[in-house]
Amino acid sequence: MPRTGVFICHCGTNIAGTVDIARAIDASRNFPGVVHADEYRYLCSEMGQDLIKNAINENNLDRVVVGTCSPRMHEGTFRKAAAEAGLNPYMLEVANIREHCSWVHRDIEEGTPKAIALLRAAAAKVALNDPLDSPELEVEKRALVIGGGIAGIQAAIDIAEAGYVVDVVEREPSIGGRMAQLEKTFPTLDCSACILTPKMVEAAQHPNINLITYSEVEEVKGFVGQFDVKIKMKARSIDPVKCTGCGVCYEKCPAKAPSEFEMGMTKRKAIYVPFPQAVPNVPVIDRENCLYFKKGRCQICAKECPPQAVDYEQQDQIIERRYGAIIVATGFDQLDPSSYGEYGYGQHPDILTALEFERLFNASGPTGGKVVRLSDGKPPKKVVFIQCIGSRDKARGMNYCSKICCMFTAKQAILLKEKVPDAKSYVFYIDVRTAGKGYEEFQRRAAEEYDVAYLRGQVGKIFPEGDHLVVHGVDSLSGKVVDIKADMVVLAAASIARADAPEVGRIVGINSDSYHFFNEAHPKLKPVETHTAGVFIAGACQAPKDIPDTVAQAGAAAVKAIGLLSKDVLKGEACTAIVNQAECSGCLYCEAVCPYNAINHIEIEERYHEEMHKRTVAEVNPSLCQGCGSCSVACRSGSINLKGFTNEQILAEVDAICLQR
Amino acid sequence: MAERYLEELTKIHDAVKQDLLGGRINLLLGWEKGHYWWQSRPLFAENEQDLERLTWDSFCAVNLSRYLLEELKDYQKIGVLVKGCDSRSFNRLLQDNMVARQRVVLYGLPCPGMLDYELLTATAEAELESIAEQNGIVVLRSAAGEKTVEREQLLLYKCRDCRYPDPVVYDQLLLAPRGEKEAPERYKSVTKLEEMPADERYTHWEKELSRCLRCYACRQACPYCSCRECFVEQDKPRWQGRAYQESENFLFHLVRAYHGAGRCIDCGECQRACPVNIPLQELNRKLIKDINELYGQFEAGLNADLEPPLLTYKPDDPAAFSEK
Amino acid sequence: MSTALNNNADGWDPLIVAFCCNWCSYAGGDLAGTSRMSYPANVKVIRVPCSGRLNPMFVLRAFQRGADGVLVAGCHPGDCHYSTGNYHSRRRLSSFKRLVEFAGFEPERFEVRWISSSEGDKFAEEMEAITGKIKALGPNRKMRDARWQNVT
Amino acid sequence: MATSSKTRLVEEMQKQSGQDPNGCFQCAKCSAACPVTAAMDLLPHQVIRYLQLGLEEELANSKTPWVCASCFTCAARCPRDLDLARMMEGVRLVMLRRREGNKFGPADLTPEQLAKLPQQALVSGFRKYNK
Repeated sequence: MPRTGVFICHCGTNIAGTVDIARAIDASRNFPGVVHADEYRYLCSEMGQDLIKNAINENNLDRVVVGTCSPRMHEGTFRKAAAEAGLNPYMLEVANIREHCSWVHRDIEEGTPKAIALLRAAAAKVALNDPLDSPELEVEKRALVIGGGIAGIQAAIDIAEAGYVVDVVEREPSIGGRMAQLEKTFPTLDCSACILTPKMVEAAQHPNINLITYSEVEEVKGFVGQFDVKIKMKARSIDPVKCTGCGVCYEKCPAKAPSEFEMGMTKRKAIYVPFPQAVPNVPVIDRENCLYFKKGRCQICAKECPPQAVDYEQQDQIIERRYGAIIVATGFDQLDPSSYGEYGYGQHPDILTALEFERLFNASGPTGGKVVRLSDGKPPKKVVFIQCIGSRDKARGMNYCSKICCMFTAKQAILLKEKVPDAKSYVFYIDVRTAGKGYEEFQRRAAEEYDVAYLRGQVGKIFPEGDHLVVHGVDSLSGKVVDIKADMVVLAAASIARADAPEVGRIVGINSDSYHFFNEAHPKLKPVETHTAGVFIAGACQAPKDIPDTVAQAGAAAVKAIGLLSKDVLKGEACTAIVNQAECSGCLYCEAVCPYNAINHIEIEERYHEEMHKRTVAEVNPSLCQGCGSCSVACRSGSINLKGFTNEQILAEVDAICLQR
Repeated sequence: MAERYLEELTKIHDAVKQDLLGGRINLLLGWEKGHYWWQSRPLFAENEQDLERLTWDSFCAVNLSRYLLEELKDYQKIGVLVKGCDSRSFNRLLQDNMVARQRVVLYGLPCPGMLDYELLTATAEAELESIAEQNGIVVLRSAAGEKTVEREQLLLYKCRDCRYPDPVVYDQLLLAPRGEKEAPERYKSVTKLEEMPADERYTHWEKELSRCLRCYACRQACPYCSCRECFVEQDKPRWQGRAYQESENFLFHLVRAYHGAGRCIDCGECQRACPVNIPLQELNRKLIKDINELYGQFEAGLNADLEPPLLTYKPDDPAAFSEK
Repeated sequence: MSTALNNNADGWDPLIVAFCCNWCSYAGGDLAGTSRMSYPANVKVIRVPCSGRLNPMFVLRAFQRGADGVLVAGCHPGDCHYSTGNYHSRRRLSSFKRLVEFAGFEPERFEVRWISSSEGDKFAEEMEAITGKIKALGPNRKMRDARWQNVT
Repeated sequence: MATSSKTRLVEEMQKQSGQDPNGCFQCAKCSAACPVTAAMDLLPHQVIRYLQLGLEEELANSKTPWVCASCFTCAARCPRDLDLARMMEGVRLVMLRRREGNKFGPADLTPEQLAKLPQQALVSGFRKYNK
């Protein structure tokens, strides 16, 4: 039989004004299992807590009900007090007789019976309470950052500065990501490389940062504090210790392939660094295009390499490491506009995507920094920019706004004017969106100082006519159809999730929205957390965003990771789900509804007809379970229950509230 | 005696005999004649001798897939004869992880619909001696003479609005497929009940459920009732009161039906098994109808890879509450 | 109705059980209190972590034991503390609500509301509204366990 | 749903075409894609704008719905998945019915005419001239 003590707080007159405390105490004495009842003016005060502690000891109480303010207010206080008196803190229940009773009901006659009902329900529940423990788990003090773009670099530097070791896994041979491809950044027109390269170097030289480039994460197991990760290091064919980065190898290499970094607009060698400022400055051999790997002959690079760093025998390697926290910063792709037949992308060399056009400004780009037409090498005098290619397009593209195009278009139009002073830009737009510090001013400068003509409307057709491209569009504000004889067309193609984002999400265990951007745990309050504890997201893998937002988010993700790593052990949720495996039939509906991947299945052995049989049942990982209880409802036989809110407890509360009015 | 589909039976017999003797299966779940000529009960055939009792006629209504739950504990590999509904039951069990696909060989039998003995006698208006079937016509023979009735008129309730007479999953299809059917009257009774005022509807169910003996035959026959311990028998917590009274009868039947929400394949075995003829299928069909209306067309058991609607959601799902 | 109940409609005051999720609706109830709003004492709240924890069997139990109305309140869809709990409960409780109505319950007897932690006013209004609706309907006798009829 | 402020013309057009003009955000892609804008007094996107604003009279006086060739290029290009060609047809139907009313019905035709005229012509005629 339980030995329950009931303690009712007056809260000055806050409760006592509307609840007849004496009547409530009398009623409480008659609840099943209640052996002691007392009252106090302010139960949350030190004296009040002492009253509870003493009563626990004097009356040998094994569970406690407090009739006080909301459990959201002082449940923690009273649990601590109970624990100090030697009880398990979860052997206490709160009857909310202030916010849910005395404050919302008018008088003693209304408030008293309701308070008694709430106290009776709490007493009925506490009679079924079991001692609970929060699971404890050790934290591996090392972080993994997936993706070496500006988001990953920033997050890694922040974590490293806080004193924790961090590994950055980058798929490409160099870190830098999309930002490395940019010439200038809006709205300040900073040179992108000038602000990014120092960060790349800092990341490379930081004693707490390990760059693992040309590598991919293959498997993530475990959970917050203890993720066990397999990383595949693709064979680079170069010994990075010996390599000095002199570049002789790629100067001499005879085999060529389209350069990924230059969006295929120019060629690189089969042995290459993607761009001059690459970090690490160690080439890779692209084995698909290397003559030696293809035909078994050549080996010029090996012969020419002064420190003899080329190693054709190198194999892919698997690194297995444990991490406490993971930051996913895998970035974005640009939509391929060739499916939009009306723009003729891919059919004419002077119809470019914005990212391709960006490369024309870069001194190491395909044109050596000269803004010229790829068709005839002449500088373009009329350039038409078209916005929302595949953005805001629910019929053929993405329903969302890509957020950055209005700004990078203004930037490119300004840069164009600076490189080709007699050039004229036209921008076809639907709406100009410039929310951001200094953004509106920047876009207005493009229109007012750089003579960029903004046409509100869209383009229906582009076709070549002689040397030109005729852009047939409409200016909806004047209501006129316009034909512009352009020299070049730049398409602001939508920013989209990486093609392999679903795969990355599956490996890491985070979910995505319908566009395959990773989902944050809460759209407002948990913008960098995910539903998997210990995994955070940063940058454009979450949604299209510009560099300032990306860097801010990376910092936020880093802080969350640092907060996690700074703990030696993690205290998990005590009220977690638990499976009665003898009853579980193994249908795993619980697994299907769990938002935290906290439910797995295991095989157990059972004796049946003198033989051992294997059977699948569900199992909860209490470190991952957050205690929502959705699984317990998906289970028809009640074989999975939620500690602290068990089926028995809730039914007992229902009974207690209903039985007597 | 009822007419046996001799030609079809021979085909079935030959196919399963080969597998049973050849060791591809250790047990065949089929049907054999029961005590009366109008009963066909499950057959558990381990050998050639057992197989001689195999039957296939218009009374093979019993859903055999459900028996896998027990038999798989004793036999490594089991062959099952499956009609359309039995095959969808099998998918139900498969999706609920109750059976291992590789341990079961399914012999598909496109089904003409099974006959309802009570309906036969009621139509004959005398004690039946035998029936004969030809081309969709049934000849009822009784002391009162012969009576000829269209076969469609004599089907079991569960077969009348069957949409999938053909097995949807099988290893071997033994008979010619019959194709999908329309079931325009499937929700007729549900709609009729929906149109009643609430109190009248309650009185209707009060009357129907008052007959319930709580024998749980509906549960035993049901392919979605596969829990190791049903809520009605649990003590901790005691969901279901033991008392034999209206309140508890309602609780049982509402929860039984609710546990099939998005999972019930509408095979009607619950209702067929009910000894007091409670129209249980209407409760199940109500849930199917609503889920289809609210969350899109879904037929449980058609495809074991499609998640049951109550295990998933869409962010913009509609709701049935007075506030949307 | 075959079950005659002792409590006549004169001295009758409805009992309404409200299951509230801890993070939104229960907190909304707290805010109603902090803001000193008022609503009828007929409503008694049971705290659950999430509306996704709400097993329909809890609702039926309340009706069996004499509740005249049952309300489930959770976070607005999209705002669930556990991200997907109320999406699941929306489907579960929608089909369940239709089922209990099919069994003969008046639609007002069982309702679901989305109330955020900032909607103290909505919490109070909804409690007022459901109490009014249940009062208009009268005592619930459907599915009520005959053995509890003498309870005062 | 908020109560609709749509005019009769728009409501009827919407009933006929199944297209809601409020889905349009006026990017004017339809106008850019349309091959017959040269012959129009209102550009296609302006027709939708007028529908959004309920400018019935102005629409009634416009040539555009009658110039529309129903080539469906606008529908193929629309990023909002709207079918302007259907809307145009809806506008034409509503206008015709208003203007012509119950001009003639099956009873106005002789059995010989009914037998002789192609079915398509009959259906199309009744759609336009019989409410």
